[in-house]
Amino acid sequence: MKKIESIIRPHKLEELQTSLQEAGFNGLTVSEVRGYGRQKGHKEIYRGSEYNLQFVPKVKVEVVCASDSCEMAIDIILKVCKTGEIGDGKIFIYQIDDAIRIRTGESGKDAL
Amino acid sequence: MKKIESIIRPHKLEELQTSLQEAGFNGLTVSEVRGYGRQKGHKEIYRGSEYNLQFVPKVKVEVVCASDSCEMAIDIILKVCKTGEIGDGKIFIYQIDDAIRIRTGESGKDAL
Amino acid sequence: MKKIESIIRPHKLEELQTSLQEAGFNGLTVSEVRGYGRQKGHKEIYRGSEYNLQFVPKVKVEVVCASDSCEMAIDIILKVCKTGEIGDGKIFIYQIDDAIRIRTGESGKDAL
Amino acid sequence: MENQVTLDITNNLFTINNLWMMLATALVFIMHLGFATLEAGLTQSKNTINILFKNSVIPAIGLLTYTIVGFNLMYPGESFAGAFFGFAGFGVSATPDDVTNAYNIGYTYWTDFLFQGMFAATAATIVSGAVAERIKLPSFLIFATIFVGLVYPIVGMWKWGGGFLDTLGFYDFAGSSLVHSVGGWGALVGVIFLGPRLGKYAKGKITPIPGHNIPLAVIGVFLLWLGWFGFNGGSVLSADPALVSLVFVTTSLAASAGAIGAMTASWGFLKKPDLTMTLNGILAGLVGITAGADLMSPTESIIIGFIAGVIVVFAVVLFDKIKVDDPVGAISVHLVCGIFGTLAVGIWGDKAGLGQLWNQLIGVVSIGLFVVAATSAIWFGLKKTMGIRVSEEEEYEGLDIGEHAMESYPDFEKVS
Amino acid sequence: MENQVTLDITNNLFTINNLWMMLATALVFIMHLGFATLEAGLTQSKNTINILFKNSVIPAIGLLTYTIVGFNLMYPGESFAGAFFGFAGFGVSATPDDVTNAYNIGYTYWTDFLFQGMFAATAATIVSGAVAERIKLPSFLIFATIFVGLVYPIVGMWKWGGGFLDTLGFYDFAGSSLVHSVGGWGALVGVIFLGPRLGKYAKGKITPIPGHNIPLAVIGVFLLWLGWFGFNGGSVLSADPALVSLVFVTTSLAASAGAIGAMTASWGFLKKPDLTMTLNGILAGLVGITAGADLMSPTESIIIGFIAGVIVVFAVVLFDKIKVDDPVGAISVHLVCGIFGTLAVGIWGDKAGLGQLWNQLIGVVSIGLFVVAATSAIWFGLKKTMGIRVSEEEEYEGLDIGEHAMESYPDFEKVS
Amino acid sequence: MENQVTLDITNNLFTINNLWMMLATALVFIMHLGFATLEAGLTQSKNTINILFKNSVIPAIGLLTYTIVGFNLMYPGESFAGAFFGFAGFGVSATPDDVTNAYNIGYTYWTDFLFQGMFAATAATIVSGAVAERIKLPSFLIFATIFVGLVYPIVGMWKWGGGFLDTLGFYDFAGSSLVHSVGGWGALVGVIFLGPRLGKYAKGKITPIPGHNIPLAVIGVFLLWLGWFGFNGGSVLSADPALVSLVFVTTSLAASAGAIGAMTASWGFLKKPDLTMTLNGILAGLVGITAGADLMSPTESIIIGFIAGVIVVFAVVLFDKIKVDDPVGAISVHLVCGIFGTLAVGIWGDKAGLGQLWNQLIGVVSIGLFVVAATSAIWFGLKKTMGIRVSEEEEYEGLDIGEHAMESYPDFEKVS
Ligand SMILES: Nc1ncnc2c1ncn2[C@@H]1O[C@H](COP(=O)(O)OP(=O)(O)O)[C@@H](O)[C@H]1O
Ligand SMILES: Nc1ncnc2c1ncn2[C@@H]1O[C@H](COP(=O)(O)OP(=O)(O)O)[C@@H](O)[C@H]1O
Ligand SMILES: Nc1ncnc2c1ncn2[C@@H]1O[C@H](COP(=O)(O)OP(=O)(O)O)[C@@H](O)[C@H]1O
Repeated sequence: MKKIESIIRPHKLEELQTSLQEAGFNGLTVSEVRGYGRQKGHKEIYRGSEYNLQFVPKVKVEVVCASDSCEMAIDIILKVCKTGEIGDGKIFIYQIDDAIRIRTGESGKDAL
Repeated sequence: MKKIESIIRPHKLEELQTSLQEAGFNGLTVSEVRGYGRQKGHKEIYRGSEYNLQFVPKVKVEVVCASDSCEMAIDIILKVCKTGEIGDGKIFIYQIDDAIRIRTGESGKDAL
Repeated sequence: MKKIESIIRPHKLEELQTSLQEAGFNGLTVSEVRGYGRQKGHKEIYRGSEYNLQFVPKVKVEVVCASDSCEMAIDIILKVCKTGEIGDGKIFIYQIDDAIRIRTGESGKDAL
Repeated sequence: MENQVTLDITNNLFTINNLWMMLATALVFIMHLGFATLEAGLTQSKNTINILFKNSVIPAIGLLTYTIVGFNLMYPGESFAGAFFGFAGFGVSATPDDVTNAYNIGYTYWTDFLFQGMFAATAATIVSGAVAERIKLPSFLIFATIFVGLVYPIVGMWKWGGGFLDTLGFYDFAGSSLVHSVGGWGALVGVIFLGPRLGKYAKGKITPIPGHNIPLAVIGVFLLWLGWFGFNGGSVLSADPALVSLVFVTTSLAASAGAIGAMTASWGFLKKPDLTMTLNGILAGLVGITAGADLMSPTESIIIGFIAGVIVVFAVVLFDKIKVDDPVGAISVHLVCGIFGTLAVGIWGDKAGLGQLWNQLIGVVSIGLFVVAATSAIWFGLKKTMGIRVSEEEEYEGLDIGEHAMESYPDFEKVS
Repeated sequence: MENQVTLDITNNLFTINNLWMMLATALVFIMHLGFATLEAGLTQSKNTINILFKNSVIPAIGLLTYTIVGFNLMYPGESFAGAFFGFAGFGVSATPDDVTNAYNIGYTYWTDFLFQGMFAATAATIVSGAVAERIKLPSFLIFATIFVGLVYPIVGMWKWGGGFLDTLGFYDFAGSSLVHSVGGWGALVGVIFLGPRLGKYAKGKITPIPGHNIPLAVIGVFLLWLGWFGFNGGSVLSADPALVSLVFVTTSLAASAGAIGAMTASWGFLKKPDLTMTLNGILAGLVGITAGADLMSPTESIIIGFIAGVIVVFAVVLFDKIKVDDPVGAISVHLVCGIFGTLAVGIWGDKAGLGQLWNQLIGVVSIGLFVVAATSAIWFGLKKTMGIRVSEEEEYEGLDIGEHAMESYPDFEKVS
Repeated sequence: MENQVTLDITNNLFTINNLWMMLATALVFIMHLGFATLEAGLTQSKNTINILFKNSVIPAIGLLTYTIVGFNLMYPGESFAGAFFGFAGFGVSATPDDVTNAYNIGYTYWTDFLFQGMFAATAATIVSGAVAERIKLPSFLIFATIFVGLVYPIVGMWKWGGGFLDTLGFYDFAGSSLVHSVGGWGALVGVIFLGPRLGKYAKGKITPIPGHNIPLAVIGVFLLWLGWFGFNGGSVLSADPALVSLVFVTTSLAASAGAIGAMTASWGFLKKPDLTMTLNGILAGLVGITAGADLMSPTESIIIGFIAGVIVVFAVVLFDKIKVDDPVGAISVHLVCGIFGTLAVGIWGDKAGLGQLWNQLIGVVSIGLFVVAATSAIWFGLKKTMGIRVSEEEEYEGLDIGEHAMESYPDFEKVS
């Protein structure tokens, strides 16, 4: 079982969720984050003083899936979230020991 | 050492924290997330147009603990957060390489 | 490849980001969290009733880096974020399977 | 010629007075925004749409029911002097004389109607805050309609409409009892019928449920203070310089002393200077002075305001102790300080005296009995028929989703 | 002596009237804050600085252009009676007589100028909301300057400046057409030139883009209602007790009925009581009554308000259907209900009649034609030269960063 | 009979005038909400409770100290004409004559007191913003009490109380110096005693600390502009149509030009149209016109407003350069533009001339010296005894937790 954590542009979220859902990924968890990377953020100006707002608003999408469907999820993410401009984001892949559905106590693949 | 990450219903947070604390889990980290799963979110209506608000507010609770107390934490989470209704959430379990306490530089179990 | 996840005091974020950047860590992701630990939060008072606000505002900083530069990142975090007072936070280290840059599809070290 | 001069002079005075009364109407109107933001600020963000919805339609409901029956229930005319009940027929309309000083030297018929109509709606708004975060929207709207359409004007008639309390010598200048206690009793009964919010008194301890946006609450309290210039100042019913300016002073000093009283009490007894208590203290001072705003000296208004400010702090704590869950402190502010203010007329100021105190007490008790009975009947009826409380699940999720399928701060999922 | 008495009496009346007109000016001023918060509340947080910036400089632009040309375009004097266009020269200045009742029994020259100037700026504000979240700041500022400096006063002159519509018998008491429709047409044309926001009508369906802060929107609507007391009440142009108090009543009842109308329509047809629709309903009622606020009975004003409240709900839905993307509903409120209100003068109230209805129709059409033509020319010119729409990237990121390099709620990165 | 007529006419005028003065009082009152929201908006969310608390009790403190000593220090009566100091005894009370036009044709004793009392509190509010986010609450409250209770009225007496500056020929219509500079000097001295916020000037560069809620700041500025109609318009001390309407015009045009001036300066020199600067520009225009609002033509008021708007932008930048950390720009707006506005009376308008300019300069300098000396003494005393600055840890965590044990937007942990 793996967790695919992607940091994406916020306005891609809706499309990504729909695409994943259509492909049969029936669960995901989303959070608001700020990222710093090659995309350097903006020079913001406040009352005459410039400052670098290093952090760009991003959305983190976490999908836990069986190891074998992992590839497919990644493909979808790459397809939907790629604009080709700096700042498209990253995908990080982790190994997961186990998943449990709180409602039923099921674990492993059945919990997803 | 393991990290137990649970996605739960927001109103269960307080009780969960108290229960974990009583059981000797002295640290945890919480964040606001939105989830999508079997629980499908609401039809929201804005100015005459319906839309599916796919995402339901959830709370993510992360507890890092020694591998042997892991089971206990999971039991507590299951007990406290289970209502039996769709949307109770998930528990994901990860392996962790190491934990360090910034204040002292201690690492491993001592850092928790 | 590893992910270094640190829970730090919010006001240390800017300095940490600058220090990491100077040391060549060109990417990180930040999120707002609330923590519970030895630092017990505050007795807050609302309309005459005291309550323990168990959770203290913290910032979570995630840096994914090659396993060999991991040590360096940890040293920087320890140096910058340590005040010696309870509540300085933790560093958790995870193994990561892979990282992919969405923009290019590059993976592994090249994606960072 | 001389007659013409006298007429013109009188007309000028009429125009001035009426201008002030219209402005007072506008000031009372803005109190509705004050209530809306205060109540929204002191409750949770998941119930914000709901509370704002209620406060946005209450003025509409209030003015429309007042048009249809309220005004003529409250001011049925002289033939009902000394009575318990009167009614002058449905709807409002004015004869040509009604818009001249033949109607009244202070205002036209239309001004009269609108000023009183704006007052009426405030009584329902008071209830709205106390029952927030758990009441079903349709039930509340029905309650509010009956409350401002019938209960409020019937009680109002007893004093301002020339009814039996007026004959008796009961005094309530601008409504410590007739408006604030009436609203407060309705709120208390509502809260008892509804029960506390989930989790508030769970496991034998009080778990505070903090308001989600304190700046909104501050906006609300300042707007209420502003509106009170019209509420009390307009109750002079003319622009009389001596009286209106005195009322402005007593009102402001009582509000100021209320702030200091609540600050002192919360800092002293509850350990920290609690902003929400201080805000309640301002309102407490305002409610406290309302019954006698034209009777008090500056010093007396400071005393009344200060005591009201202290009272409100202990009242809030006390109601929590006895598990009466009032998210915004409406009962403490409007009921408790409304009663205090009414009695204060017998203790301080130009009318002070045991006889007056006795009259005030009769007023307090008779109003209390009637409003408790009437609102119990309404709440009971609603509970038995459509139900008054949302489901447990809806309460956890928030009434914004449950009742309105909307969110007040929905930016998260639309981060795009 | 007798002359002195008459003079003094007249002067007193003049002072009262002028006082009211100045206060009405202040009330119309606060409408700008109402528009600012309403529009900010109903749009996304990433565009908040931008929309607030526009609304903060519009009153400034409005008053300054009105000083330079607007006032003298709109009120060119009697020599242009019945005309389509007139101009009395640049700048404003008053002779000694202009500040006495020799100018007008209702107000001084200065009051006249400022009251009308405050009105002028509201027309541009209406546009601001409709074109929000995608328009380039400099282009909007240029549009607004030309719009309030030239378009608005030219149209205004047709009726209030004694121009041809006035001669014709067209009636528009406080500006259902002259202010609201003018702004509404400008908004409609702007939206058509700009196109919808990205993603709003993507993939053949309507994707709502909810406003980010509904409490702000509520504050806005209540302040607008408050301001409308000055907008309509001040349009009496004196403190006449009979007329101003009637106008207060019709205005408030129409607003109330608008709220109920929109609540009913949204609850009935759209399944849930939509707060933003109810807020639009209040405004719809206000816009609807504005043309005939001095002509209607309470019942008629309730009818007009209720219909306007229902209309606005369906108008919002309809404009969405035809992909006219108006984030705040400005076109539905100000254009559609402005037209309805103008026609209502021919249907209900003291002037009702086919002849009047025909005159109203002529007014609606001629104003519509002119404003559409004029604003099309401006938008076209701007589009061809500096461009009117921000880049796709900027739209996704938000105009706050793109146009202002600022954020409205920047606390995240400064959590320290 | 004739006497009666004259009397009645005079009484009518008195009633009108007094009505306006009471309304002006209400308008000045609402400025306190303006200050509260402006200051809360321009500071960080972790200090919001604290700043709102200060702004909520300042009006209370101001009115109460003004009751006890302030009013009689500021208006000690004719026996102190030309003096530096006078006192007419503790408390306020009115003889029967004091509430008739025997007191003054413009207002009653009570109106006089309340209008002046509302003014007084604004001076302390100005300080509140500049010292925000790091000052200890009890120390600030003590400072504010002494400042409004003693410092402000003593200086006010010099001119408005008939003291030596009045005799000299110094002119300050509504308080560019007497209110705004006094507050501004107090703020400057406070900031110097306190030092900058942690991190603001760390490592040799300026790190902006953005305000957390810009919509709140916009609400604040519009309410201040609204209130200024009462602040300046009320300073006519009657409803005189010619003068009050002129003052309304000059005030509004200066505010408008201030907005454009600051917009231009920030866009031109700082590269982006900065909303917070534009808001400061509106206030700068208002402060700038205040000393001579009754003396200027529209053109002159536009010039003064525009210059003030430009000045404020550079003043903000300059103060940052010299490490005077003023989170809301209070010193730039109130002190710098207050001085500019005072001097402007000698440069433009009916009183322009070298002699007048010299008098204005004497006023500016003497007021500056006294307020700097007095507030230095207070701040020094507080620093030595109870301390004025919160601990470093508290500053990082926020004063809301440290001073009040509350949060302004606490919804996170109560997500339930
Ligand atoms: N080493 C890293 N660790 C964690 N997050 C990272 C790392 N590098 C980049 N990110 C995240 O990915 C986002 C996009 O990265 P960026 O370098 O700006 O663009 P790109 O991926 O197109 O090169 C960043 O804003 C940040 O949130
Ligand atoms: N595959 C997944 N990956 C990540 N998070 C998930 C996944 N499936 C579900 N979740 C999270 O768990 C929450 C609850 O899941 P849901 O399917 O609605 O209910 P249940 O767990 O009772 O079947 C979701 O809202 C989402 O946050
Ligand atoms: N076991 C844990 N699992 C997850 N997060 C933890 C754990 N223990 C502590 N934390 C996080 O680290 C923060 C600091 O820990 P705390 O015990 O207060 O101080 P210190 O690390 O100095 O001993 C907490 O607020 C919490 O966010």
